[in-house]
Amino acid sequence: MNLSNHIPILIIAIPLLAAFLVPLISRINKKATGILTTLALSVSLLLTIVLAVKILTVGPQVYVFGATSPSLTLPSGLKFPIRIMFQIDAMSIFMGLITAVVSFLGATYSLSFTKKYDGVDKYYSLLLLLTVGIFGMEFTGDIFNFFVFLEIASIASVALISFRGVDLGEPAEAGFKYMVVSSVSALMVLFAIGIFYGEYDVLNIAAIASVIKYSQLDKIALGLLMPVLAMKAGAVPMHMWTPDAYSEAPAPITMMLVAASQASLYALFRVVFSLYNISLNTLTVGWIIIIFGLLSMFIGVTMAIIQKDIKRLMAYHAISQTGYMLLGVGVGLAVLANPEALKNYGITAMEGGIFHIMNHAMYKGLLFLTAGALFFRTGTRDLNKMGGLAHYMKYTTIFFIIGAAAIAGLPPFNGFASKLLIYESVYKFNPLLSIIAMVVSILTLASFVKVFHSAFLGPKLPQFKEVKEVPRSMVFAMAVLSCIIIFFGLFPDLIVKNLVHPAVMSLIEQLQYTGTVLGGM
Amino acid sequence: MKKIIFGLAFIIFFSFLIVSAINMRTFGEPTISEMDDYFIENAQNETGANNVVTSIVFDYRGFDTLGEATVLFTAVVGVVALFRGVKK
Amino acid sequence: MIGNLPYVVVVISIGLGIYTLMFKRNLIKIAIGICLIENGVNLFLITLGYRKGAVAPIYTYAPSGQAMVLPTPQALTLTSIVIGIATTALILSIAMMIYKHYGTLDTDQVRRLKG
Amino acid sequence: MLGLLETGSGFWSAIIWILLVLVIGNLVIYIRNKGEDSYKKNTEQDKPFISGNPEESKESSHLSASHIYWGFTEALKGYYNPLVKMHTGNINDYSSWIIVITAIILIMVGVSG
Amino acid sequence: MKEMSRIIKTVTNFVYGFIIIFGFYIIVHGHLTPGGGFQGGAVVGSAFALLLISYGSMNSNKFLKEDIFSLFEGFGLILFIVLGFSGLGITFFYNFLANSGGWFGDTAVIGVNPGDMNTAGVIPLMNIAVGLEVLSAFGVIVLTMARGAEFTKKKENS
Repeated sequence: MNLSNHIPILIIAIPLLAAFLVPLISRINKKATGILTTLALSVSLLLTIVLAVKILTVGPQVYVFGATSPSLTLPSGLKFPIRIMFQIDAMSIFMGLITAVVSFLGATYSLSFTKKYDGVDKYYSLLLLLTVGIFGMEFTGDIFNFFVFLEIASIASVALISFRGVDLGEPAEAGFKYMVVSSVSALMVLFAIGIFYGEYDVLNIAAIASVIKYSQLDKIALGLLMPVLAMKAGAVPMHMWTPDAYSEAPAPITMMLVAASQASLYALFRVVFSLYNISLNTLTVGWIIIIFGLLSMFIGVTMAIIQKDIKRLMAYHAISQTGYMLLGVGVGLAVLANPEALKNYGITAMEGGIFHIMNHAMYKGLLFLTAGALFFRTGTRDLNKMGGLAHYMKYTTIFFIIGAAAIAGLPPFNGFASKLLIYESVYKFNPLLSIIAMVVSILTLASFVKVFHSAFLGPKLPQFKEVKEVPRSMVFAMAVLSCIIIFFGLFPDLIVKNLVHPAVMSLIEQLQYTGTVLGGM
Repeated sequence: MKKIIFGLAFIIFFSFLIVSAINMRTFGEPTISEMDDYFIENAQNETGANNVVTSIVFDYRGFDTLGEATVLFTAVVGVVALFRGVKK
Repeated sequence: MIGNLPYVVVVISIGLGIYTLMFKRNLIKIAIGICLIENGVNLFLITLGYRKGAVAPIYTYAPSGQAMVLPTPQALTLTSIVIGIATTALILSIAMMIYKHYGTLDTDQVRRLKG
Repeated sequence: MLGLLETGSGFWSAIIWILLVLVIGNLVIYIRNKGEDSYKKNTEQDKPFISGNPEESKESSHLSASHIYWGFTEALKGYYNPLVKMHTGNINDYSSWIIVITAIILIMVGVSG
Repeated sequence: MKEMSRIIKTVTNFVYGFIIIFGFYIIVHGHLTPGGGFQGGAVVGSAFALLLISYGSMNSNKFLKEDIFSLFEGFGLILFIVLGFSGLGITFFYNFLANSGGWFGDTAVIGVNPGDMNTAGVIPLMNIAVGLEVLSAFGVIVLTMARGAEFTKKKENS
């Protein structure tokens, strides 16, 4: 049996098996659970890298469950897939790389971070399950299977958000709010799936995309799918759950929640580009996404300026950065209909948006980890109570400066590269949008100057006498993220040429997506 | 004021749901059903199960079932984690 | 229209659930609203699979020569029912926790996180 | 060349940027080191002048977060008050906003096309 | 919650065994008759819930052990995913036992037939695994939420 064909499922099945094993292991040894989690996630990280190399050289991979050929030909002549399959192209593996890196670093960070908690085995089991859910959302090619993995990710993240709910009220409240909105969105997705099934009697995304005809029902399905997926990604004005959930979850989980929101964002792009693509009215839908992006950018950053809680502030910044991705990809979608505009600036805008997803996962994860480090040592998230921490936590200060510079789009860090792509291409589409994006970037810098001043600068405060540097594994996780940020900032062209451009192409070309399953029909 | 906006939005949403219900394929006569006909014809000799639904749940769409069992496991772990520290 | 009356019933159930989510100010009622939407969607899937005068797709002791209803929606509904059970269990436990910490189930008091 | 990112209407290279920053920084440092001859060390010229008041202690001089950008938020009060009022941490509003946006998008997509 | 009246307890003692047996029947005949792992597991779980509400959470802790349930849940899930892995010669979740002549490997009679237990490959095994998982999951959920109800009530009084 040749395991190299089974890499797509092993990436998901190994963390799943580890998640099932962790509660049994914890009966024997509580300490071993964290080690097992980290091992499983590192294995899946390695497999993801191998799969990425394979996909970027060979082409999209299709993995069918329970059969060898993806689609079977009926006597009636038409061929369509009946089994669940993973369909992994450049975009999926791009998101998969983000998820693998983030989850592995989150587990490493948790090794020290969860010392204060009891019930650590459940924490690690839920973390593995959240990773499995995000991977599945990104890899699957079956629309109902996507719903199942969406529910896995939602329930695991809710359980992790309300993990501290035994002692405190706020985490339970945040978990309840996120549970309600995410189950509503999942049920809307299921209703749309039912519409598709009733119309075309297939559940495979590529098969639906090959026969979709944009009837009235398809319009309603799109109108149900778009807002709920944008809500899961945290687009204004459906963003209110985001600060609650991000600020109340433990810091490594917050970093993974960012990846989960980006998986929903990926699903939104997948629905718009691969499922409907040119058949829909691209100008209307593109402008809807652009308006989502504008509102998210501006309201997110202006709400962030007046926050006192450091993680709430960063959560509002996550909303505002999501706006950049929506803006870039929305511009790409709006000009999808006319080829020369697409070739002129549309593809560049989409490259900026997609590249910004990876950059955002990296520097926002780093910032949340630094906030978690501050919380780990000082025990507070209130910026008014902090001050002068740079005297005690040298490494954390350096990592925070790197992350803040990256999110504010200061050269030579990675945030600048993707934002530059977005500015220049969006300026050709509509100058006003580009100017608003630059203003938002300036406000981002301003609010992070505020955080840096009130948390790190200032005199040594007496209540933080015994504060010292965080343990080694937390420093390791933050250091790896900082190295990734600096590397992306120095050599952005490598990433854009080798990872981002194929991802954009796999989004734009619908025939390639359907052809991998249905054999070029 | 806010209530009026929300009520209006709810009415619009509900009317669109009604439109979708009316445009749905006629109840009782599924027009396109290749996949299900394939299941009904070939499930017995491919999987050997008399119960076509079970053969779909555990064979054709077995991975969904794994995900579903995982969802239940996730909920159990979440509930137990939420009530940890609560003594018997 | 009259042939599609079952779909209309489904949509009414979903709409009632949405109304509950929007305008009812009790956490338990919100959980009930989510269950309403769930049941509506499950009923929608089952309704899609019905075929007039057909029997259940099970060959054991089936009346021979009869047409069978579409099996896929039943499998999907089984999956989504179990997912609904999981969601409901978790949401009710969190509501119990909120009641322990806040002493109330009114959504106007359960809002320490705002702004 | 490595690190040269084509942006469609130009290019961006972090390495060239770093070299430029080094050159300009050295220039600035050189100009600064030429010095100002009317400046004398260890006189009252390099003491902070707090308009005659006594210098306060360090702990009390730390500016806490809620005072930063006070003027900004004060000037934009008309923008911030409704925005903050919109963020009622009420779960009914959360789900209601989803329905509002869904209705708007359904109108834009389902009717116009 | 406290225990209920003697009538209810007597009826429960009489009924719950039958409920559990019926649930296991549904589980093992999942590939022949309506039902399967999830449905049968739900039935058995309902028997546990009946025991719990009739005897009260304090007394029922004597014969409904939560950690044993969680142990069985883990075993069921691991059996399920190992069955998925064992098809890895072809693909994940490949029904490698069907029509192979061995365990549950008889080829089924095509068309309407009374049915044969010894068919359908890995499907009966998966049914058993999922049934084990679901019944123990329901047991854990019911017991934990009953415990949590006691917990929250106590805190509210104090």
